[in-house]
Parts: sequence; C-alpha cells; structure tokens
Amino acid sequence: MSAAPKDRAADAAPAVGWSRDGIAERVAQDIPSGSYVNLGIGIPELVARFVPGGRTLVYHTENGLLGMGPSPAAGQGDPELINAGKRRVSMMPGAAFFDQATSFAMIRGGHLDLSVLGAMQVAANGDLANWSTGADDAIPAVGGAMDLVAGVKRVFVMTTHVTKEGTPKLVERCTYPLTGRGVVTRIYSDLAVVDVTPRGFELLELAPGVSYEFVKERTGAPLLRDRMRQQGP
Amino acid sequence: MSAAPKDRAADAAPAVGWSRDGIAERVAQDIPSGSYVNLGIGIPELVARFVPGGRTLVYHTENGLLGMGPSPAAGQGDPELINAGKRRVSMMPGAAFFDQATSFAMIRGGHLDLSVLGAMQVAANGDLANWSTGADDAIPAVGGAMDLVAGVKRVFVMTTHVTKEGTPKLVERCTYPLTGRGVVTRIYSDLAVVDVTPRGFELLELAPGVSYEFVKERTGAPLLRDRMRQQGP
Amino acid sequence: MIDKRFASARDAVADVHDGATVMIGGFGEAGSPIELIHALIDQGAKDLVVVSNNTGTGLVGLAALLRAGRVRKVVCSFPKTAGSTVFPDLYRAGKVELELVPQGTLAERIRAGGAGIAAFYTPTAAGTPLGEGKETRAFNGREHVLEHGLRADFTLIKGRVADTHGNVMYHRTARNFAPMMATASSCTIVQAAEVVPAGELDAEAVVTPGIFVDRVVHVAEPALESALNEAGASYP
Amino acid sequence: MIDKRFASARDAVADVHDGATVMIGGFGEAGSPIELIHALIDQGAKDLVVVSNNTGTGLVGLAALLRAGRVRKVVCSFPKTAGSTVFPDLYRAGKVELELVPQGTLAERIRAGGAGIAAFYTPTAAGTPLGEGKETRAFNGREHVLEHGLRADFTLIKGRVADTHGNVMYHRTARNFAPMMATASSCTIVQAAEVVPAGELDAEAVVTPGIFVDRVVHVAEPALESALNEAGASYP
Repeated sequence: MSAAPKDRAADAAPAVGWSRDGIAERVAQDIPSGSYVNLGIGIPELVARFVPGGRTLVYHTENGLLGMGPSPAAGQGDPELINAGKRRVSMMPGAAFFDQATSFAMIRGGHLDLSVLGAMQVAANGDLANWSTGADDAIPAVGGAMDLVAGVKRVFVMTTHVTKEGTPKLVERCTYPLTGRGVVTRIYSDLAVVDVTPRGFELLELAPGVSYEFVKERTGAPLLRDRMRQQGP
Repeated sequence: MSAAPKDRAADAAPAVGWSRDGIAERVAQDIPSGSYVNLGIGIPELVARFVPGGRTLVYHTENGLLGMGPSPAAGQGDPELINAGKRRVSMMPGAAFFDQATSFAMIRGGHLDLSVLGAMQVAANGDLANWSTGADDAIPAVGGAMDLVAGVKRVFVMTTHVTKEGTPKLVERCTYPLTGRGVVTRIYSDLAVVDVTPRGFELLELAPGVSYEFVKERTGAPLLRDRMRQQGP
Repeated sequence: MIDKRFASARDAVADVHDGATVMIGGFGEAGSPIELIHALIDQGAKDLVVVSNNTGTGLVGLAALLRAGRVRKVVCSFPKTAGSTVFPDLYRAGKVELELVPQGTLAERIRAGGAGIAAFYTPTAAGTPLGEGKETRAFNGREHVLEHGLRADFTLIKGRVADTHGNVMYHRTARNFAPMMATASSCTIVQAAEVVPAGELDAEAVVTPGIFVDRVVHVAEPALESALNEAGASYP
Repeated sequence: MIDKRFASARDAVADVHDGATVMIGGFGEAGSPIELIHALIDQGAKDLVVVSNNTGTGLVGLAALLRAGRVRKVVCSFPKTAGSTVFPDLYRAGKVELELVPQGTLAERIRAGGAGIAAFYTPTAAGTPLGEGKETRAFNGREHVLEHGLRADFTLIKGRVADTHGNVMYHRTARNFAPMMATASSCTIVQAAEVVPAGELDAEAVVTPGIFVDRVVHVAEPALESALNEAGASYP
C-alpha cells in the first residue's frame, strides 16, 4: 500500500521474534481473497505489501474510497486522492468514491470483513485502547477508530508485544481510555499470534525462536496455550 | 405537469365558485419563483399548469427526482422515469436523481418549500386526514403522505369545500385517521382560501360570486374573517 | 480476482430459504427486478416476508409471487396501486399480513438496518394511527416516534449496469429503494441490463459500491410490468 | 430562472453572524474550501462554532481562522493532524473548546440534522469516555449510545463542478463530509472550480442535488493547504 511512516531501519535486526514486516506478513497470510479490509493508519498499512500472490483484497479507507491502491512516488499523485492517514494513494479497477455517511455505513453496518489496527493496550476480554493515553496535556483525537471497532466483523490488532519501556500491552484490564469493549478478535505481535477468546488470551502461534515462557513473561494477563499450533510457521 | 386523472369535463360548469382548474390557478399564484415544490398525486398536479409566466418552480417527486417536467404524450416516455403517481414524466434542465433515503431527507429535513396535497378532512387546528377512511374493508396505503406533512415547510391543501354528499371537509376535529397533527398551513377550496391559524380557520379570500355566509354554512367549524382581503382577485 | 457474477437468475436465488425476509426494489414498475422475482417463484421458497414499497400489478412480478401464495407478510407503504388486485384480494381474505410503514420511514429504516443504526427518532407518523403503540419522545417540543432498523436475508434489485465487483448504477427513477436495500441484507442480488469488468465504471458515479453486493446476474432485456400486463401475461 | 451564483467568496459569506455555527467540509486538505474560509476571515465574524473533521495545518485555511481568534468551539473527530500546531496551542491555552466526536458519529449526526432525524442509537463509543454521560440503551443485547442530529447556520464546501441550480459533483476523496453538510445548515455555500448552466450535469451523477445548496461561487483554481504550506504562506 504505502511506506511505513518512520524508522524502517529498525526492521533490519529485531532482537527476537518477528520484525515489523514479519508481523505484517503473518497478518497477511490470514486474510482470505476477496476480503474487504480497512488497514489502520501507520504500521497496519504494511500488511498490504505482503498479501500472497493470487489473492485480491479490496481496501477501504474511511475518508471515502473503496478499492484504494498503493501510494504514488513522492511528489506524485493527487492531493485530493488520499487515505485516512492523509497520504496520497491511488485507485484500483472497480474503485468507488462515496461520502462519509456511506463510508461509515459500511463500517458500522458490518460490511467490512476485517480491520487491522494498532494498539496501546488490549485486554483479555477484548477491550481495546488505541486512541489516547488520557494524559492531561494530550490533544484528544479519535478519528474513525471507535466506529471501526464497533462495526467491522473482525478486528485484528498488530502491535509490539510490549512498549518501548518493556511494559506489556496485552493486559488484564486496560488502564488507558477505551476505544471499544470486547472488540478485538486476534493479536499479531512481534512475539506471537494470540486469540482473544471467552477464556481470555490464547496463544495460537509463536514467532520463530520465541518460547511460550518468553511470551508469557511479557504478557500482562494469563496466556492459555491449549490451541497453539503444533508446528510453527 | 401532467393531465388530471379523471373527469376533466366536470370542470366546464362549476355550480358556484372556482372550478378545479380555477383552484389550481389560485394556488399557483401563491407560489414564489424558485420554490421547491411537491405536488400530491391527483388534483394538486394541476397546479403546475397554472404557474404564472416568468416564475420557475422546481418540482420534487418523492420517488427520486428533483426537476420533474411535464408528462409526455400518451404511449411516449420512459416507464422508469415516473412520478409518485406512477405516471411517466420528463426531466427539466438541472434535474437530479437520488434514492429514497435522500428523497425523504429532503422532505423530512425541511428542504422543500411547499407541498400541495388533497384532503378528506382538515381540522381547525391544522390536523389533516387524507390517507384512509378507516373503513374495515379498505386496503390501508399511506405512501409518502405522512412524511410530507411532517417535514415540508408549508402544506397547502387543495380540495372541494364539501364532499359529494355535501358534508364539510373543514371540520372542528377530524374523524378519519390522521395523516399529521397541526400540519396544514392553508386551504384552497372551490369556495374560498382559508388560513389555518392559532385562532382556527380564517377566511382569506372568497371565490367569485361566493358569499361569506355561503362558505360559513358549508364549513364544519368557526370561520373567522377579520383578515379577509378587501378586494377579491 | 473478484467476480460476483452468477450464471442465471435461477442460480442467484437458489438458496433463498422458507421463511426468509426478502427486500425487493422498485417503486411501481420502475426498478422492479422481475426476472429475479420470477426465478424466486420457480425456486419455490415460501412463508416469505417481503419488504417492498408496493405489491405489484397484474399477474406478473411481485403480484405473481403473492398470487403463488409464497408470501406470509408484506412490509410496505402503498399496497394498492392502480392495477393491483392480487394483494387486496389476499389481504381481504386474511391470507397475508401487512405492516404499513410511511414511505420515508420505510426508506430510513432500511438505511438504518444497513448502516448499523439500531433505531432513530422521526417526526413522521407522530399522532397518527401508524405511530400508535410506538415509543415517542419530544425533541425541541415536537413529538417523534422511535423506529427501528430493518434488515433482510436477501435483497433483489435491478440495476442498469453493474461491474464484476458489484458496483451498480441505476436508471432514472428505477433507483428508488435499491441503494438502501443493497446495504441491509445478508445477501444482495442485482440483476443488471449490462455487466462490465471492474474498472469500466466511473468511480465518481457509482451509486452502490460493490461491498454491498453479493451476486450479479446479467439480464440483458429486463421485462417491464406494464408491457407484460398489456400483453395479458401471467407468471408462471 | 434560478441562478444561485454569487459574484465572489466575499459576497457569499457576507452575512455570517457572530456566534454562528459553521460546518466546513474537508478531510485533511481534500475538500477544504480554502477561499471561502479566507473570505470568512476577512469578513470578521467571531465567536464561531466550527464543525469540521480536522483543524487545519500550517497557517492557512481552517488553521488561519482559528489563529485569527474567531472560533469559540470546534466539533471535530481528529484535531491533531501532522502539521497542525494552531489548534493544539489554542486548546492547551484554554482558548478554544473542543467537542470530540467519533468520525462516523459526526458524519451520521450531520446527516441526521439534515434529514429531520432528531436522534439515533449507534454502537460507536459505547463503553468509552466519548459515550460517558450520554443516554444508552441495549438493542439485541448490545449497548448503543443516543446521539443527536447536528445543524448549522452556514456550510462552506468545495465542489469540482456545480451548476446554476446548485447541483454539485466532487473530486475524488474531496467529497467526504460535503454532501451531508450541504443538507444540514440554513445556508449552504459551495465554491466550485467549474460552474455550468443547469442542464449540463448528468442527472444520474449529481451527488448533491441543488435543493441543498443556496449559493455557488466560482473559484477557478482553488488553493491547496499543502501547496500553500510548502510555500510558507499564512493568511491573512
């Protein structure tokens, strides 16, 4: 789709687990051909680069385009053909433009198959916090995040497993202001793929070279592993 | 706009007061140029024929067209270019098509300046009954009538003053099922023009050769005349 | 590659189940998807709830579906168009239920159903028999009625042109309820007089984006109710 | 003859009063009616309530209106775009109020305001800080928030082409909020890069029908925020 906004160099050598691109690639594997998908601003946009050959996804951008295509070269493109991150994009064959009421009818009405979003925190009950730290001096801004989590059929979260400070992002209960309650379906982190189930977090898959214990230590809530795949990817 | 559906011959010799065309002509005089107007199915459609030269009205038909033009000759036209009465019409320059949600957003949202509707009964408080006699064997059918009266800025009623049986249509209180409460602005009958005001029916104008007493006798509620024009038309 | 084309109207309606709620586009004959309705008659599903502005005329299309005894209930604003005898007869005989909804409320309920809006307050029908028994509430001193979103299992609509992604454009006043109905059902089936590859429609002029459409059937020369009725046709 | 053309942006915004609520189209720079906003700055109305998805970037357009101290309150979903410093500074200094609304709820509230829907129930924001203090209600076991229609005194939007009746078509993702905003104010003002006589637009492709538009201003080469900002522009 479009370039990640910053420090791509960091991708070169992850300490352990999947790189940012690696997570994106892992997410992309799980999206069936023909899906209508909304990729959140930032890291989730990487997913579009790794969709396996032969699959066609239709990308929705909530500012009013279905059938969004890759960003043009820097300085090229149309300043009024942009995505929700306000960067220039292109159109694919079969694209359609529409207004915001229609765009969010698609979202809220359950017409999109999947949204991939970033996260500050995800709780074991599927609660998501990804729009505000709640800090006093923060400028609150929510955009379409609350609509997406309320309406899209499946919500995947794509995130580092812990913050830069090493604090778990997968937690028992979110301390940041919520984006939505019980909305996250699955989490793709640099360390693992984790399902959100009625029993809480369930490990589905480990990143190469990462152990269950390693992930468990970095997860702020119980991490079940009954359903983990027997073979890694 | 389009031909009246039946008995045009009746127009030739009204016993007293305005003919059907005469009422339509009188209504047309009161519609300012530039108005967005919805003419109800049937008699109100006649109004379009009598709009004074130099005035441009834009006609809305609730099935999805703004800028409706006259009906084509019999057998001509497009069976999918029709009005709310399901008769073929034409388009004027500046016309636009839209769906039903948008069409009724125009109506309910107060965007239309005027609707001219038929009536079974109008009450002194502006209540209108024009969709059902409430008879047991009637097939109930309402169409857009309730939306029009709820949303259009001004609702004119165009009607005979009494029924075929001589019963007043302007009444103290409607006995037929209501279309809307307190919605009628003004009534144009074959005998008079009557405003609906907070004080009840107020005579505004008499048809040629008709006396106040004559109209009063045929009106089922008090008929004030303080505001009646000093000169007839 | 995305290709929503189905080979025939018959294939497209094959899985409509007994008891299904089916939205059917059209205002009068404009936009009535006659070939899809006839395919539904052939298919045989019964006990249907039909959401449509009218009830058809003559003995074809929607009137024929009613006449075949397949419809348990109609949700409708105007079931007695000139030339409509099938529904009135069934209704008077107590053989079909009717939920009468003002036309604008019907449109808005369908839109709400498709847009994830559970319910809304409208001034339409307040103080009338069609508002009776419904929750009401005053906003700015004016009474409003609470109306709920409406959804269906299937939607049958008619387009002028569709592409393989399901993008649809309509013909004049045939548009009417189709764009909302397309959004409000689990499976939306479009018959279109022309079907083109994705990329051939003007992205600015698409009325129904493909995300709302599940199946596209090419019906090159769709029949019109008035023409069939003038010819004295009946279906099947 | 209907002719909604105004000679200039200045004429078109001349009667905006102090304290007015003004809806302004645009998502980022796409669809931002810069010339109308600049005319509004020149005109001098203050104490405005602005409804817009963002708060502008640099020192032009919406950011310039804010910087000029004319805005009392912003109703907005995302007031901190990259390149936006004016609003954050004013907000931190307590010089402007913010009503933060989820983007889809903002769109739907504006649509409701224009469509005569007093209020609606949406699942968006239920259980979050933006749903707090609002009436909630469960539908099918799911919590919904009651949101009210939103209206304005004036709407400023940007079209690609308009006709003399006020019919408007947009350019790509510049469409965004304009079609709803056009419906939801007492006076809707469109600046369009091209203005044509009624009858030249395709009636099937009109996005905003003229009934929603009061004034049309021809702005042949509208400026873009990004280009102005790259050039280091500020307004006035």
